[in-house]
Amino acid sequence: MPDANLLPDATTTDGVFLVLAIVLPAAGVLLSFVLGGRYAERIALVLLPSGFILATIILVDVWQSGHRLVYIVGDWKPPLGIALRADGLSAAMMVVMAIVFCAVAIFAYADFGTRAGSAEARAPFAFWILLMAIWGAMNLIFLGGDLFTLYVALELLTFAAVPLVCLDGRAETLQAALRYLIFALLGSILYLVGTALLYGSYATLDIVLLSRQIRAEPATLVAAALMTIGLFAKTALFPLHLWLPPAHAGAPAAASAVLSAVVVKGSFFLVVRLWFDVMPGMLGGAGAQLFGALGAAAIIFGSVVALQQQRLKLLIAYSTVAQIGYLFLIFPLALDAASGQLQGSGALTGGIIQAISHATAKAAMFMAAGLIYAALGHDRIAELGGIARALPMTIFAFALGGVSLIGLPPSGGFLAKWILLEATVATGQWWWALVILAGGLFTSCYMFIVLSRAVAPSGAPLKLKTAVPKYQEAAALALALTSLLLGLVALGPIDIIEVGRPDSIMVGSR
Amino acid sequence: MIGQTTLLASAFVVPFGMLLLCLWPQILNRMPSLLAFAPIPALAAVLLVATDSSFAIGSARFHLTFAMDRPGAMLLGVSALLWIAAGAYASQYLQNRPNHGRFVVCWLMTLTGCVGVFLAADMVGFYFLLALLTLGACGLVIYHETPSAWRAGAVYIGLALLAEAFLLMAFVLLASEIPGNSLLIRDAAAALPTSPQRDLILALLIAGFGMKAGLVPFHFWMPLAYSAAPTPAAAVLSGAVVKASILGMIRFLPLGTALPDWGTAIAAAGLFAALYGVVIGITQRSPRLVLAYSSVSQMGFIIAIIGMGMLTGDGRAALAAAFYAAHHVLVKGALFLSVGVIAATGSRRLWPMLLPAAIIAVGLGGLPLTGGALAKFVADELLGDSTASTIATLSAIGTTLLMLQFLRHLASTASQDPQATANAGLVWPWLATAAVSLVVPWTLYLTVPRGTLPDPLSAAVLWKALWPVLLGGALAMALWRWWRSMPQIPKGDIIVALDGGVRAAVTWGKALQRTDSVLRQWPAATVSLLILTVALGAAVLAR
Amino acid sequence: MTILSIFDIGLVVLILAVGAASIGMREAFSAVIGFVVYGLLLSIAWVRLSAVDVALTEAAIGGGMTGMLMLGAVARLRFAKGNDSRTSLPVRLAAGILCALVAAGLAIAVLSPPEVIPTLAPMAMENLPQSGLGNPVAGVLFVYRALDTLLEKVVLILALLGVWSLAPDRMWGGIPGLRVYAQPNSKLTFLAQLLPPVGIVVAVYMCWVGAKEPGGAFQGGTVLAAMWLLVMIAGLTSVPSISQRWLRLLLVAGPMIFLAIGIAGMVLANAFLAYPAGYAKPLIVAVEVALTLSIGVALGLLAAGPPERVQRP
Amino acid sequence: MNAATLFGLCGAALVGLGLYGLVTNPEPLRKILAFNLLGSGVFLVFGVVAKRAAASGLGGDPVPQAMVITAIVVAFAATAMAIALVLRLLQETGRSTLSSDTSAATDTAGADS
Repeated sequence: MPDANLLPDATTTDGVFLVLAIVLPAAGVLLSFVLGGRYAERIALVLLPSGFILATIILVDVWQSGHRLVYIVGDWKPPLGIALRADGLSAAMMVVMAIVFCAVAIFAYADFGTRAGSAEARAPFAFWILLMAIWGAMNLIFLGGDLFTLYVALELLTFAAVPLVCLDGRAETLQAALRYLIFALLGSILYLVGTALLYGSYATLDIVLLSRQIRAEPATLVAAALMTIGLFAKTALFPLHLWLPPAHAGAPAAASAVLSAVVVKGSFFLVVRLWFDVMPGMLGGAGAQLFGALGAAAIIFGSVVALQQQRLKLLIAYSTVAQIGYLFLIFPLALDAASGQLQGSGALTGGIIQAISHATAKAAMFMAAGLIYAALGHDRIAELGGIARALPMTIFAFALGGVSLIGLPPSGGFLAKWILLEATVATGQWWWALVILAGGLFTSCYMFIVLSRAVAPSGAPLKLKTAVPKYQEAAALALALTSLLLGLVALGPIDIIEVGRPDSIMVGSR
Repeated sequence: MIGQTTLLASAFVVPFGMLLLCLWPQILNRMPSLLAFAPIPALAAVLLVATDSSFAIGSARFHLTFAMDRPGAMLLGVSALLWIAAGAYASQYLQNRPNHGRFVVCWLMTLTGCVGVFLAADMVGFYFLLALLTLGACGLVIYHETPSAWRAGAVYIGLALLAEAFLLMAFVLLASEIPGNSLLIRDAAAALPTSPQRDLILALLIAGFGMKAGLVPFHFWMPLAYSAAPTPAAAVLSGAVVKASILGMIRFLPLGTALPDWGTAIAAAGLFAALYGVVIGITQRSPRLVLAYSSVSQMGFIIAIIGMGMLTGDGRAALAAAFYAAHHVLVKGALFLSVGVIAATGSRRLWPMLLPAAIIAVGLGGLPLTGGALAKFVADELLGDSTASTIATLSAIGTTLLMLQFLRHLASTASQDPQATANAGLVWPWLATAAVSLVVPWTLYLTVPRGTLPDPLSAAVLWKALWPVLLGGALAMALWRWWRSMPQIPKGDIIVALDGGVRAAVTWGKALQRTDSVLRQWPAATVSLLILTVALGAAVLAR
Repeated sequence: MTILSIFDIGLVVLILAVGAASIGMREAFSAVIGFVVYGLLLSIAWVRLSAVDVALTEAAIGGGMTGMLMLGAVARLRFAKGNDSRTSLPVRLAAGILCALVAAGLAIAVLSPPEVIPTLAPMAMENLPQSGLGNPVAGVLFVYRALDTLLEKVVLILALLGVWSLAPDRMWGGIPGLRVYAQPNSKLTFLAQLLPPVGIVVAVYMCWVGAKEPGGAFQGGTVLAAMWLLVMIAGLTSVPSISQRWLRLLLVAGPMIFLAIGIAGMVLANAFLAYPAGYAKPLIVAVEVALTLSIGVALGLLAAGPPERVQRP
Repeated sequence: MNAATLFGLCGAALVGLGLYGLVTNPEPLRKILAFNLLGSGVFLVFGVVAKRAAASGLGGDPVPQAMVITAIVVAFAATAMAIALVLRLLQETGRSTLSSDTSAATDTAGADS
């Protein structure tokens, strides 16, 4: 076992930022928990923007150096210790998620702000802490270099996400939260058994070390299968999506935004880490096609069911089910038939862009839906008439989010779709192209339904229940614009996603 | 050179900037009166910028390129004229009507997209601007918010996005064929004839552009959309916007290479559409619908020209098609505007108003000395003396018939009040368009390379153009006699079949939803989790 | 076949039987009792696997605390109405087959170890003296993989927040809904007076000894939690309201101190969560003590549930 | 068959049992119990891995043992949260069930079985 003793990496300069990305949220959670009351919100409103700055620094560092940033925690190198690593993939995801967090925080200030002098209240206290916890968990998922650390991160994410679902305490959200919790726990335990088997075979769970030693033997493959299905359950990939629609549709708007935009991407990211980084040569054709088939089924089912929803938030939730499907199309598309390896360029880049553009667009759409709900007191699609006149900015944000989901240029959705379609052409798998294009058409159908209702005049004069603060609308609009303009990264730093990949070949992606 | 680039850019940057300015409500309120000025930079660019000049924005590896080529310049120029006139018409039209804001925003979106498409030289830019155009045009179609407008809008955007899906796939395939990183349309068209995927790409391109150009059987959106849209919008949609797809065909299809199979197919489809539009159009009773079906027919004819070009590998087809299309831009625009003008005119003032409409309408059928005759003459060169030429003559007879039918219905829509006169703000833009439609084809004719074409003013040519018109007129007399026994065909004809399809789709949708709700039950979901685990395990173990 | 291996086989059969029973039983109450027994049997299995640390944790948390939580829940759920019908036979059959397949796959994986079994044990032992610790498990938890341990404490806090957040709004800041049986001079009271001092001594010992031998913060914390719960149930001390500042401080003290020492390591040693040479042991012990307290309080409050009563003025 | 292998098989069987309970048992509390059973089976697999890798005079590899301790605490926290949810649901609705979406959060079109 000479390989295991080969120490792969050492702390790089600026590696300390990786620690900060995890320590800041953790400290924020703990401090807010003690101080309580208004402090929770203040701490979150200070830390989340600094998280964005931090993520940007990491991104710039990775971009300029062209290498991974590494930090060896406790100065104990893997396999005994734990390493944190930031490659292009994680840096890009971190920055976009940080943008989503900042926007959500601004948006949530209206619903979860505590007025001076009032006593600590349940929902705000819980919300701000959980928001910071999700932020920390996501950072850990992006940076963690050890599969068990990633398990802890997954649990952190689950425990932060579940209470968000039932923050308003209604019976149906409680039930949704319970379903979510039990299903997510099932997912984590399957992941955990996989890590046990991997440790048994290699005595390390470090991603880089594992990738050097990995062998196609039964224990490893069984472990990979169990972990993957566990992560699928947490990502709500069709047909394991039972928990997603009620949970995402029932949660408060700010929470829905985080759950739909951010949380499901965590487990997806781990699927990518597992198959692209740990065992790029293990998936094989049949496995990759299975991933793709599930993704395709998700796109078709999610979109068609979304089309038939009568409530806006449920429609958006089903749209998330569909959009998650796109993410899994990258596996068959990234598989190089000749070498049997998953390639870390092309399709993967498209998938990550899809993930981040969906994150921004979907968060914007859930925020918009929340504002509509607040203004009308309901979100029945058939009765949205007149809302476009009452809340033009909100509907505009919703529409822009839709443009990105449909995949019209210059949105990130378009760029992702283009890259994925290119990959279908390059690998000759036209059937995925059909699914990708059909998905876009379905999306435009339900966007048309919603928008046509929204711009239609109202029967009776519309009376808004509450005045919607401008900054909430602005937060939604800012995210929607981010998503819309994300396609412009094609003009510049799109290569960053491939930085730090072992097989990165900087050609081919446009 | 910098000045030229700036001018070229300003053609679509100015309308786009005006679109952005609409974010400020004060400016938005004043915008209707400024609509006519938005296309002026485009016109200036056509007149002043040298052909084949281009510029790019973006990084070295990925950029959007814009360029002016001959067909593009021709279509852009006449389109800009129509946009200016229709914009002036719209500013009057919008007075005392609700929802200025939405109209203006959609108008500017469509304009930006329309101008941009004519200038876009790479596939991504082309696709983007086409999408922008579609969204804006859809907004214009549903402006009146009546149920039929909503239906028209839904059909329009549905079909347009379907078409764009085909196009996107074609573009991606083309991009993979082009050696290197280029995304230029020029390179794509050059790579197409030798591509191993040639037939697939051609099928996708023709399906996509055909849908957007209203090629039968995808024509049904045209009657719906043009009858629902506000008058100035119908004018630009039927005149300028629909030509984007013609330009797409001209640019993407390899017209310089003889592809007899494809050429025959396209030409046949186009000529069939040319006749089909006439036949169905005759049965319609509203002037807008007749015009819409005439558009179906005319677009079919233009596509047929392109097809004939492909058949023989005659590169001149591009210019001929663009020339014919340019003529149609102005005539169809002017005719749609006339519908609005006549509706506001009483019987006392009717004839002076009807006469210009009559001239350009019959000109569409090829009345000698009009632009229509000239356009037909240029096209005839390509069609030769084959069956296609016969069909073209038939179509000319039919078009004359159809246009007379249009005039008859048009006259019947005149205002009930005999004293009513249309507002000058409506009349002048219309008259200007009509006049331009007569003059510009002759101007443009001078740009078509001379020498190969015989003189359009010789007696033989004049007679060849005249007799179909006369025959059409005679047929119209006969038709009016038996008018009552004509069948009534609902607008959009085959869309009735589409309704059946929608019902089937709904049934399928419900079935999927039921499946979904079964799968979301706890035992079903967990059992599928186990199945997936076993399946994935088997898949990776078996490799 | 040695006696021990016969013992092992018997143990495994027993574990599986009790496990199956607690899954298959119709009565929820008996199922939970079965589960508690199962937890105790399992800790014996852990001893047989030479993992005394885990055995202690499993007995204290897996069997004890979890069993207690479930018993409390069963008692309340007796009043639930309209419970679901049983899953239909075909589904059960399909599930049975599929579960068997998954278990078989797992068994294959477990039964096919690599030829040379890799291990980190030598490396862990080799570096242990640097930390001054004697117990390699504690070494992993507090030295090599301290990040996991730290974050897991945050998970615990989050779980508690999650439980608390289930309270109705008006109950926020109130008292957890632990059932209190305040009957003076009952056996419970006697037990509650007798056990805690012993328990606290045990807890302190476990925490202290954890540095050298099996035992540590988790186990100590669990014993503390159990004692605290006992005292509260017996009504000897009042259940604190969740808005108490001292309570929150106690809850986060452990992870906070851990985090602070970790950050100090960036300056004083050469990395986050590294200990300065020579000070490793005292620092780790300090962390352990703080964690024991925090874990004890957190586990106790997790078991006590969300606030259900408003604090009396 | 050595002790490690035996307990490994036991762990695998427990995973199967736990999964079965999680799938078929309709009551949430019993699902939680099944989850704990499943979890303990997984922990046993860790234990077996540790035991198999015994070296340097230790009874087992300390790294997986430490991981199990972490995981047990996490599983307990999860159980506590799940039970609190079940009880809260009972408090709100008088029922404790996962199977029917009585909520407005789901469409009424798809009837439940």
